[in-house]
Amino acid sequence: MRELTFRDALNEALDEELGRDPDTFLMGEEVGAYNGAYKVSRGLLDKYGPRRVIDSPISELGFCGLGVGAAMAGLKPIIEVMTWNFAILAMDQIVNTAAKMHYMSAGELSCPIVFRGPNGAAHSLAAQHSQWFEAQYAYFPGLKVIVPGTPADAKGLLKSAIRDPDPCIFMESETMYAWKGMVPDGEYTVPIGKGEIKREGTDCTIVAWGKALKIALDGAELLAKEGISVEVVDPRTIRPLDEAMIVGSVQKTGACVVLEEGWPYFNVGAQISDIVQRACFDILDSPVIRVTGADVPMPYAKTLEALARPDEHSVVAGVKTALNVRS
Amino acid sequence: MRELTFRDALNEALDEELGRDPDTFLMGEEVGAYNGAYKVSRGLLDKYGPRRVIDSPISELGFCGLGVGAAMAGLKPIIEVMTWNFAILAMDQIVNTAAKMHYMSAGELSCPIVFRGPNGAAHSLAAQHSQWFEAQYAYFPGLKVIVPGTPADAKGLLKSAIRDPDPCIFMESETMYAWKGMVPDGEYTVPIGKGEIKREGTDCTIVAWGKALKIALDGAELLAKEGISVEVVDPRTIRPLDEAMIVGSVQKTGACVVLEEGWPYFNVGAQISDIVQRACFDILDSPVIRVTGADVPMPYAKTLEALARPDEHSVVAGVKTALNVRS
Amino acid sequence: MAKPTYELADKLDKATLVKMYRQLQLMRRFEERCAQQYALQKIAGFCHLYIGQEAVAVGTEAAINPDDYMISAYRDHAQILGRGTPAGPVMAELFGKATGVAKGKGGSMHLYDVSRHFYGGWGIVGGQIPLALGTAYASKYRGDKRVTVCYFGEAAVNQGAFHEALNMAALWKVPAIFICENNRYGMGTPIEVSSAVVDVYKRAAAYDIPGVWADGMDTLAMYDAVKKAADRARAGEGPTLLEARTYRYRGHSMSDPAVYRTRDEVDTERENDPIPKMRAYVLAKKAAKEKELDEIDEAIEVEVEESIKFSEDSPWPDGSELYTEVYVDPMGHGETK
Amino acid sequence: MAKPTYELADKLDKATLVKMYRQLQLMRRFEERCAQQYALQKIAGFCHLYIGQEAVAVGTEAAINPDDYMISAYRDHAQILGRGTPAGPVMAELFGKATGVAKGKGGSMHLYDVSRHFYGGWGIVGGQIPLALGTAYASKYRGDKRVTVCYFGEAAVNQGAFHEALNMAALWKVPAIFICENNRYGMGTPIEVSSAVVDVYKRAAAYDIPGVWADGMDTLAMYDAVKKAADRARAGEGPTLLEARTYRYRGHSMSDPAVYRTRDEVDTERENDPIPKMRAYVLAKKAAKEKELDEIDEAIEVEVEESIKFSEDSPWPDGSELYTEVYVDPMGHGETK
Ligand SMILES: Cc1ncc(C[n+]2csc(CCOP(=O)(O)OP(=O)(O)O)c2C)c(N)n1
Ligand SMILES: Cc1ncc(C[n+]2csc(CCOP(=O)(O)OP(=O)(O)O)c2C)c(N)n1
Ligand SMILES: [Mg+2]
Ligand SMILES: [Mg+2]
Repeated sequence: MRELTFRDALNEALDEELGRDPDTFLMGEEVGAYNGAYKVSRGLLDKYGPRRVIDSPISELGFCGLGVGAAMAGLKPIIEVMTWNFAILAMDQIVNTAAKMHYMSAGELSCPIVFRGPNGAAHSLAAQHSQWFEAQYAYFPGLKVIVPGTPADAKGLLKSAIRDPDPCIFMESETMYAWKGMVPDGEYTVPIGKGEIKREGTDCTIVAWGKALKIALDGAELLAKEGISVEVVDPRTIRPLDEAMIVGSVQKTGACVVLEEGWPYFNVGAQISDIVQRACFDILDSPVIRVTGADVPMPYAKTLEALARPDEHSVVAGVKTALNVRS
Repeated sequence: MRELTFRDALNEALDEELGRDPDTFLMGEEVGAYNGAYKVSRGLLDKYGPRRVIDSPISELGFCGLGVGAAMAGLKPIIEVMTWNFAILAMDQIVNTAAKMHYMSAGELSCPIVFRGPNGAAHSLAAQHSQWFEAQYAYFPGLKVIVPGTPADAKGLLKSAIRDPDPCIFMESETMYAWKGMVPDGEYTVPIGKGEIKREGTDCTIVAWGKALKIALDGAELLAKEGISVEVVDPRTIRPLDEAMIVGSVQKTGACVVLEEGWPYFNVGAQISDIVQRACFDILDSPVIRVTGADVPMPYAKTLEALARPDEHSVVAGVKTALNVRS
Repeated sequence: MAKPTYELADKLDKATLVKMYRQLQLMRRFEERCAQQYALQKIAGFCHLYIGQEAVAVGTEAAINPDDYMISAYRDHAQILGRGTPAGPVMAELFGKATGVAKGKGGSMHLYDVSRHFYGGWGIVGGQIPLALGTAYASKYRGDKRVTVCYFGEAAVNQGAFHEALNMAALWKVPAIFICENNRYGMGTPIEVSSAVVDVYKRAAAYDIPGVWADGMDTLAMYDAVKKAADRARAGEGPTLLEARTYRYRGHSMSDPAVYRTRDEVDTERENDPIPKMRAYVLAKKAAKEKELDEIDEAIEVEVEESIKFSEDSPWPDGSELYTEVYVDPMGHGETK
Repeated sequence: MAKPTYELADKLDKATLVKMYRQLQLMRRFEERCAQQYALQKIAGFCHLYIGQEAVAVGTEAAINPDDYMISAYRDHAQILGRGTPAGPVMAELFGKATGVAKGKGGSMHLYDVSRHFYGGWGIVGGQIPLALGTAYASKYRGDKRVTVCYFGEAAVNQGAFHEALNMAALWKVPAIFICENNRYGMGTPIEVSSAVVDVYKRAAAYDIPGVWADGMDTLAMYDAVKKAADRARAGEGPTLLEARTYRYRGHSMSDPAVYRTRDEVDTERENDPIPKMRAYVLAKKAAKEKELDEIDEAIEVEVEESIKFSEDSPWPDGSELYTEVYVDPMGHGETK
């Protein structure tokens, strides 16, 4: 085990997979000479050359479509979107083409491609640059949606996504790139579709993924000091979703809070809440509680932005509501 | 009251509002000379001329953006998207620009625009032409999402949407255009954000909107024959959602089924289920049940397509599950 | 009728000329029967006929290699037949039967035959253009000397996808031929109403690639134009934008009565029909006798009739097909890795 | 230094010339302080400086009317100042304060001043181009004789939005001037790496509209070019694609060290700086004396200093602002109707 930043863990995954499979290539804006807008691809152009690491024009629809076509032809493209906010321009190629070709062609075609880049709000980037897209893609059958919360998961899941035969949406975070965590030495992958219990507990389950995982764990710490034992479960992939793990944990704790950094309606948390309320109806002592960001476009001002985001204290409040404990 | 098709009800709304406000104009593919791909704009070019009714190139991102810019300049554009499947190409202008400008500019700008067109699956149109987008847009604060289920609501809500000062997503249905219903005579509007109980009942609430409303009502008929009294509530608008009406009905019936024609995950039904399980936790005798389409891209073959859609029998089964009644 | 001359097509051997005539007839007869079967409700949904445009598909097919990539839009019946896919599985797909090229899951707009390098069959206007950029990019990446032919209509040129794809295709000199089938209408909209530039080939200037036009009602003129573009692409000199000036005799789709154009306009175009033109050339070249061509015509009637019978007799897809082929590895647990 | 001559700018009156000089200085000094305040973490997020490109904004402003529409991307500080919005509220917006032009909700990339017809301030590359088509369309619809100026970078030209918007702008002859500020880089990518055509103005051929280029380092050359395009647009003759060849001295944004270009390259460009050029012209034209210009320079230092003080002293937005202005009519119940 070594301590690595999220950025370096992703960089290792890209490096190893580019080295492993000559059919893989990395394409996106600034991924080459600039070493990546967020430096995730640092050094890869030097190491693999311009055939394998390609700087694209600012043409999201075009180069995402290029990737889909190349995947259809048997290559394994890794397409970096500078952020998922911009990838909206390419959504047609992702949901109308990549997600559907295997089915529409009854297996004649398949689309082994990864679209990856940062998702969610960083800091002071305002409304157009601070959005969450997990649910937007997870909605569509044919896609897989992966949102790692630790450097180790990021590396192992990105390697799995690159090897996966289906189109994978891989969501990172500007803020997390600099975060550190222990990463196994040597070759390993983390399976898509399998969640992990990140902290064991007995009183309440918190479901959280991606950047929110840290908020959940911080909240769990605070609650532990008050004698409340929280289990933090991380689905890691949103589609396919590890429902068994989530339900299993709630069966054990009897209470559930779903944490989400983004907007409160029609999001991932709503789906998880729906699953839990049905699967755990008989054992829940209180309804599933959701902790989310505010239902507003993200404001620029630091003070307002802080009010728009959930933090560990929101988590504490949510868990206490779920447990009917006075705050 | 007169009996009108959905198509004619929409046509009346467009005609009346184009007549009422000279700042409104209708733009889209084939809306003029062709009288609309689905004939919703029949006769409007003749009546209002090419300044008010404009045939656009097949440039969804461009003409939706044109509408947003014109709205920003104070006009009241009505943009027809031939279907919402194609509007994915314009999603950037709708969610990154229209939905956010009022907030980002702290009120300096506003965007009084309507994007309207058919949503969901018609028949035998296969995967790229058979998709549901309510949740995709309702997710974003700044947008209003309207999905009428009757000709009367369609006319009244479209008129409200055209007069509304915010960006409205108005979703119709190819299949429903020919459906008939009673429509009030003379001038009227239906308020955005207010649902309606479409059938009163005592045993179980079914939440349904748009095309699924008819399926819910048909299911309710079948159940009535078995002595099960179902209340069918139609939110009519998905954002803002009339939570009070839905919750009020479930408080009364004690059971809830959410019907949705589209895909089962990360959809509108999940959000409604989440709201109900929390608001009605103490009175629900069984979990919220969801009835949806299959989690697959829509197949072309009639036989497979039939299997992918929920029908009145799926509704009956869903309600019986909610009521713990043997089928 | 004075026999026109063609720089390259005049060098085609007799067998090829006869084969091209045969393809024209097959496409035409096949789709005439599609129209009939649609009326009989054996074919459902959207059904876009190619009738009138066959010279484009046939001239192109003769000018490229069987293993070159071909990608098209929803008006794709004739093009997949041109690749050599048997009529039976194509018709069966339109019927939605299990024996169709996509087991009935794709339908008229979504035909595929990877063994013959036909990659669809796409329904979003302009959406296939970036895909073609991708297959051409793959050829360049592999150095496999294959060329990609991408078909799209003149109205698709107003999609951002066209612009983004052509810029990258030119920038990276990928081996692609972008064939714009300018049949003058996008649904009911004439090109003059939708495009600031009606000479589509002129848009090539924005990407600094060759922009040329050819008579899309003349099979051999198409052959000449595509052959040049293909040679250029194969030689690594990059893409070409080729405008094929053609015409569709029928409405946009089976549900379009096409009242937006005059009977006269259609009749005038019909006089320019590619099939008699090709037939005359074949005879003038002594590539075949009248009688042989008549036999071909009859053989095709039978072939198409059989494709319908085959489709009629084929089973519907099994219900279990609903959930198959959504993913290659559904759980994503990596069993396939 | 031989005084250059300008077809139209040479006719500008002295007051205007002095005002233009003043604007150049204001933009330059304002942004130099932005850089400093960013380093002091008074300004957060992305901050894109315009330093080096001021001739474009100033030449354009002088060539259009105050009530013409102006729409830009995220590199928008100088342009809104050019419209006449006071430095205080602009700087305050960058600070995220309640006194900012958008009450702190928009920030550096999203500046607006409708009273002065500045419509933003947009963050999605190319996204503002269809918006500009829309405001120009509105002018045509109303016959209000206003022109829309749309700014975008040379890399934005590869967005589908550019293509779709220009086709419609040309088709419908809307009164718009599409000004591509070609500063040769999109973030770290030189235009040669991203565009098949490096002479941006040539892309106008795809829409059959005038495509011209002008020296974007020369305020008066910009004036001439924009004036011609504006007159054309106002006369109902349609849009122009104007390539302004310019250069940004700083990195793409405050977080970009710009290691992708040589010190030499930057120094060479700096020698071509628009401010001394304008100063020399003003003096040569005897529009002002050295002393007067020096006084202007000092006045601007004060003005910018005050804008910082104003921002410092301004309150943060009230917490209640979080939920305001999401909708004009939040419940949508039509109370406003
Ligand atoms: C993005 C998108 N917008 C609209 C449609 C609906 N539509 C299908 S075909 C068509 C016309 C296309 O015309 P053209 O590109 O000239 O091709 P043709 O049909 O003439 O072969 C339209 C508007 C679509 N399928 N996709
Ligand atoms: C659609 C989209 N893709 C990517 C980005 C990230 N980005 C912001 S500015 C920029 C470079 C734009 O360059 P150019 O258009 O030349 O304008 P300049 O910054 O040089 O003024 C990029 C890639 C974005 N904001 N939007
Ligand atoms: Mg056409
Ligand atoms: Mg630039």
